[in-house]
Amino acid sequence: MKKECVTMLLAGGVGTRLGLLTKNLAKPAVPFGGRYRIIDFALSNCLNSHMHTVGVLTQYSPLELHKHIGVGKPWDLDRMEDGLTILSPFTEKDGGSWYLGTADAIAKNMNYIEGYDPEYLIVISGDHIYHMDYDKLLQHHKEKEADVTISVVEVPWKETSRFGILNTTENLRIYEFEEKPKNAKSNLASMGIYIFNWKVLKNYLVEDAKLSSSNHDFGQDILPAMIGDDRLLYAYRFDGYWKDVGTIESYWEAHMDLLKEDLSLSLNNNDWRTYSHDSNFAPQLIEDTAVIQHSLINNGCVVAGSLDHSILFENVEVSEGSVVKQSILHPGVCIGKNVLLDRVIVQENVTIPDGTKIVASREEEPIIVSSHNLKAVHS
Amino acid sequence: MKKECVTMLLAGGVGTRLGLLTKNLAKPAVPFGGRYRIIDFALSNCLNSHMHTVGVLTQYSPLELHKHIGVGKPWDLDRMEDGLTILSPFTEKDGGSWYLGTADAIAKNMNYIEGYDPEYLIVISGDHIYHMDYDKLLQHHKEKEADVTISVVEVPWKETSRFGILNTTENLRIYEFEEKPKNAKSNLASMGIYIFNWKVLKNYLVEDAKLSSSNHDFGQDILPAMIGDDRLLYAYRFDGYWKDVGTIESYWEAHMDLLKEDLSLSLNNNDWRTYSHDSNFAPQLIEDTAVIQHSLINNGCVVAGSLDHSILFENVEVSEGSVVKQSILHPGVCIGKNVLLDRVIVQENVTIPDGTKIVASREEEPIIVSSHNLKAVHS
Amino acid sequence: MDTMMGLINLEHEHDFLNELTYFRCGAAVPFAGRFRMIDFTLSNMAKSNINEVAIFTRSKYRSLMDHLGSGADWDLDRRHGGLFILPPDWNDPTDISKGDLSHFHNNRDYFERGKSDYVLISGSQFISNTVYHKLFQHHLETGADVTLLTTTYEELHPEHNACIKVKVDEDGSVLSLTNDAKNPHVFSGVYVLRKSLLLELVDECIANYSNHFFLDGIKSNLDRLNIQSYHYDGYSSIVNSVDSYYRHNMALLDRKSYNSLFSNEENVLTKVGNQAPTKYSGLSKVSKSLIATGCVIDGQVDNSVLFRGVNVSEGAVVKNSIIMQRCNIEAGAHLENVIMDKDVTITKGQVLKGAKEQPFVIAKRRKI
Amino acid sequence: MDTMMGLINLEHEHDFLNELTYFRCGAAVPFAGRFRMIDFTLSNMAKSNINEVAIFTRSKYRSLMDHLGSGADWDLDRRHGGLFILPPDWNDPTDISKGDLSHFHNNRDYFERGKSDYVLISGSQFISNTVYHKLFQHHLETGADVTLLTTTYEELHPEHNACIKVKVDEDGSVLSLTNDAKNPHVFSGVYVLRKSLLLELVDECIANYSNHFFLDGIKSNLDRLNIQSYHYDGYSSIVNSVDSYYRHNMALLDRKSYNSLFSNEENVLTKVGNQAPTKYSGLSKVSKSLIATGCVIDGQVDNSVLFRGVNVSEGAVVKNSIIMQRCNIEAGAHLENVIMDKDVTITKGQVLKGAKEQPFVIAKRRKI
Repeated sequence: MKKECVTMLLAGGVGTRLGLLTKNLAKPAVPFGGRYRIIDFALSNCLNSHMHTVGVLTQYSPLELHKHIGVGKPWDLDRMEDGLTILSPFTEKDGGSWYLGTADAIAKNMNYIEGYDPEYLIVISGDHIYHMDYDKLLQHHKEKEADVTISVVEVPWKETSRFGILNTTENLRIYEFEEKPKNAKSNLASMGIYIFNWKVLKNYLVEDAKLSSSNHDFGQDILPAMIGDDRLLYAYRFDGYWKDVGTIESYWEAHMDLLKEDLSLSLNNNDWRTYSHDSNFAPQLIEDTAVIQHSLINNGCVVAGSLDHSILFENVEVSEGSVVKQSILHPGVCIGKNVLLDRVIVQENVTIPDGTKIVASREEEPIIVSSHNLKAVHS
Repeated sequence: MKKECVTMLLAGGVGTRLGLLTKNLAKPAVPFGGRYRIIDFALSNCLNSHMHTVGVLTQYSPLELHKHIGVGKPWDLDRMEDGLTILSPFTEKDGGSWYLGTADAIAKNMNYIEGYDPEYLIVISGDHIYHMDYDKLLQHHKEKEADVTISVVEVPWKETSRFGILNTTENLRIYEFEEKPKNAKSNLASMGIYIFNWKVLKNYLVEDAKLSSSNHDFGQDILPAMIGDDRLLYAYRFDGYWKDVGTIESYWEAHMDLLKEDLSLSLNNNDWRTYSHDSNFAPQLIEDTAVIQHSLINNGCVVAGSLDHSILFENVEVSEGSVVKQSILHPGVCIGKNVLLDRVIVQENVTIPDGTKIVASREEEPIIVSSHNLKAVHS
Repeated sequence: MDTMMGLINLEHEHDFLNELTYFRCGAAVPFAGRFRMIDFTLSNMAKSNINEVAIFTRSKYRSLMDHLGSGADWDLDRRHGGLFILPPDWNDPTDISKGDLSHFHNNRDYFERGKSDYVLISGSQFISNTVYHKLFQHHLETGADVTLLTTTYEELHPEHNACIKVKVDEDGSVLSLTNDAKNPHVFSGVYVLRKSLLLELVDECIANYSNHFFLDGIKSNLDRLNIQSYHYDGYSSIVNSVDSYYRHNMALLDRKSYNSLFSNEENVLTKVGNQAPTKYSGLSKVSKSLIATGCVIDGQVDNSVLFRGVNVSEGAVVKNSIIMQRCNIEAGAHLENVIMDKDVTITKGQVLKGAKEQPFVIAKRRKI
Repeated sequence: MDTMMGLINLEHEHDFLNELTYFRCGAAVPFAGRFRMIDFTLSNMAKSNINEVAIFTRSKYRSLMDHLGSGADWDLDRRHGGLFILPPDWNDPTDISKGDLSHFHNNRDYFERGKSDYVLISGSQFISNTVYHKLFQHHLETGADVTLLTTTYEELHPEHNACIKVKVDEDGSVLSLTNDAKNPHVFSGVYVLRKSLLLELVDECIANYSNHFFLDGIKSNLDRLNIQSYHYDGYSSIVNSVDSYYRHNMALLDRKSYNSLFSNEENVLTKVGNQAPTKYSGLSKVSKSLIATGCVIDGQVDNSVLFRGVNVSEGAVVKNSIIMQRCNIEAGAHLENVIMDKDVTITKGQVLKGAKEQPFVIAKRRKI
């Protein structure tokens, strides 16, 4: 069945810079914002942008991710004819191999894509927090009659060395791609969101697969090759809600930002809803003794202690006498009595015993607490 | 969420003895019976037996299979909390590896199973055509208080050397497992359907994973080890509808058998429906010139020629003047004018040009026609 | 992206198929071997990127609900949007609306919650297999207030009498909507308009005690609305009587018509039945027939339509007939020019014969 | 494997919640911060391996249909089985059945097509979070004709007056079913029986012009049927009046009750709302309250239940109240002992105060 546009969501990332958060978890499955996982934003974008043919490429520790996605119900991607398909590595008569780079992952699933005979291929990543209408990007791509359109965001000049930077002419035609440049000529960073004319991309993927020297990566191999051939690559300037949560520090900061935001413009935006799996916990119970300021609390929580500048995911308990400040408590966390937490991220289902004190100073990176390092981090 | 019983469906088989039929297709995805694929029988058994937590293990050429299964809608396995999960190989922090044997495939997905904390694990294969109530098997397992129950079927003595044979005492306790014995002591063949007490199996899987000499296979390694330890293994005698379609000859014969059967007892059994994906083709159109005897025809077919002892899958066309005998035409096959086919299996979407003649004599194996070998097989 | 929401308005489709509509509305009547009338409209909508479809129905909608279920077979079992069958369960004591306006009035929230700015409205009597992309494109490009899907029938039949005929100028602007018996340019009942305009016209109609949205809200405002016609060239038929029902089923036995309606790239979506392929025995003699799955044919079938699970026993003859689901034709029975509803058993040797001009209609679950 | 099909019979549950049931049936009234009354029964069924659930409803079922949708949130959006809301769309001229018997009569096909041999019947007024496995096991083991789920309330309240009280012998066999005001052993309205017996009793009732299946078909046959009681020990409440509605919402603010109803291994399933977590600002002052997601709290909330998306502005005070979805409490407003239906706006500085014994009920979509 023909589809104009197929979307490939890269969700195999290891997310090394998130440390303990991604020890047994693909980065797209990391919890965010009190009730979501990172991938929810990309999937909700698909639903809201009417992109219904979505291949999700997974490879690294996908169990939790697969469980969360399920058959795609929250995003209305449980469809008969297209919808969501999880694309993991597989074998053929002549053996099999793992996905080597982003381009390789797409190349290995060429049959899936060809089954829909699309004009356009959208490649997105499940790694960022953003609200984006991919359909607008597609319309822009069509208007420019481009071979490739890359979504970009302006980043502060001092941070350009952390990003893939696109150098463009005034009308946003891309003439150079620099991966993490020391002296950037532009502050337009690639968001890792591409639209390709599928027929054009296909040829490059086939050629790239033959090169043993290639990393089979879009940023490092495919895009430079296309630029080298004078293909029409355009940047699409995005200025909506976008958060990078690639490091522990930025992950924590993004949460603190949420407390300042008007949520009706971000997570609770009625025109651009963010959908997620829901475990049907009861409403939160706030007890007599609770003192809550500047916090976000999800269903199933029971709070008897004090919260300040904290985010509680579902089914968290904070017992009497405890004080939780500037902290993020993942689903199922249980905080005993007279605990003090400050600048701490507690991982799923960890129980913090009575009287525990964990404090990260303002200069330190926030502390991630798992059931294994609990004793080590107790101050 | 706890489940009493988790079902693991092995669907990664290469199915080498089916030759061209499995060239680019996992065996469970091979078409059968005019509208089904082989795996439909196992999946329908799950639905009919109230087994709702099903992991489908795929590895070899899974694209067509995944597309067919989709999110599991035809089998009501598109559920929120459990339902169908496709389990392909994946990587972890220390790299990844492919499924090596049947037991290894289960062992690598231990986390998935443990997520449901089951008492029992049912392992079934997507390779056979049968109607079986796994719940009855489970009840039997519980009554016997067995560690393992293996479903067996009586096979003709002369064929015992093709099967895994179970030697049992009179009360069906298994004391020996022989893989394809030359001189069998029993004609009870394993159907590759096992129920394990999960806790017991788990230990064997962990131990087996450490053995570099092991093939990590249930029949070759796990079961013999359990028998060696005097575990309670029982055979469960199955005498319902069961077809083995492991070779081209048996695949063809099974289809010819269908023409003799009362379908209301097999494929059309109202008490045990077989569900499949449906592409919504229009009803078949039988034209003026058609002559149809002893045949099975699915939706979307247009028949103007003659059929005898043939099976037409969906969307097949047989043009005027053509004669199709003892043949199986897979979905989308188009037979031109004045074609003669006898004992032929034509693969999906192959077009047979006007005037083609392909005949396999009674002594030969039926001929499989693909778009590549079309010229070679023309007599 | 501009999108449409769908509305299938059954309010003005009365019990037009005699015995076949005693217990079900016309939209739920089986058609063409494996479908129901409504499948054509609904599947056109589903394939046109329409994610929200409402059905206005007054009565006899139970078998429609059974057939449609959660909408899964049309990929309309959505958590956001999806299929809404809206029976008349209204409790507003201040409600003065009449006819189909009371549906519009009492289901206003359906339109208000919907995410689309445009509404595509249709009945169930226009049988076609298409997508409405071009109609919608035309509507957007011409900037029309309302765009009607129209078609031209070379030969006019009695069923077209009940249709509204359209006169257009060279640009496709509608000049008049009449009942002119000789005009072959027929309005299909399918039209698209902006949601905000729809709601505005609904309010006007209610204020004027009108009872027919299209006639009173659109046709009567022909002078002040910009109404365009989009001409559909594909195969279609209008089914609004037993005569037209019989004729248009039979028409599909012709390969050309069959191909025109079905051999599109897109299939018509319907409820999946999970029947085995149809089985022909050594005694079967079948020609020029449309046959669904799950049948077992030992007898003779000629120029007929057989729905799912029909048995034709040895020596039985079925000719020029429409036989619905699970009918059982026992040995030696002879049927000619018959329309037989579901679950009928014709006993051994029974002979039933209607006329081509007036087929013999047999209500469901009989044993004769 | 023996399995049950489910039936939620709303026929005899009248508009028992005053303003809250003007436009919706009691089963659809919001309860406990994020649920509707029916969620408790329906989710108990869904978790008890019941794959087919029918709902008998006479009127005001539109918001119930909206809430339940395709049943996906209860994992009941099945192709085989699933959820069936059965409104009264009946066209059988020979039908003489009355009361809930007309539902049974006209929906006979639901029972006949169902794959289960047993039927579990319930209303929506018994609030509990459990699975019915043990009840069913008990039914099978005792070989009873009918097994009633019963429970004992230490303190009897007015809501128990409307309940049937049960007297049993030491084996749990039911000796009498009466309205004895002093008997604390209460029938929950949940019972199970064999499908074939159900259909038999239905036929008898209809033949006798009865209009209440339980009273006429079961209670009246106490002498010839083997009726067992299965005693449920878990937390439960009966909600059949504004008074009991208010009291049992408030009861959940007590940690012990909250844990008893919710902190089971299994959560109560309901429609998913996709709201962000609730946001507390630097000005919020909240204690002893049950609060759903999507709220923004800048004011004071004390001893209250807040449903999804409620705004409490700076300086506003909400005390001993139940505030439903999307209500907006503007700055400085003061509410005490109030039950406020959906989408109400309380303007700046407004003061509303009911009594604990008689809370002030405000109908939906008002602006005060």
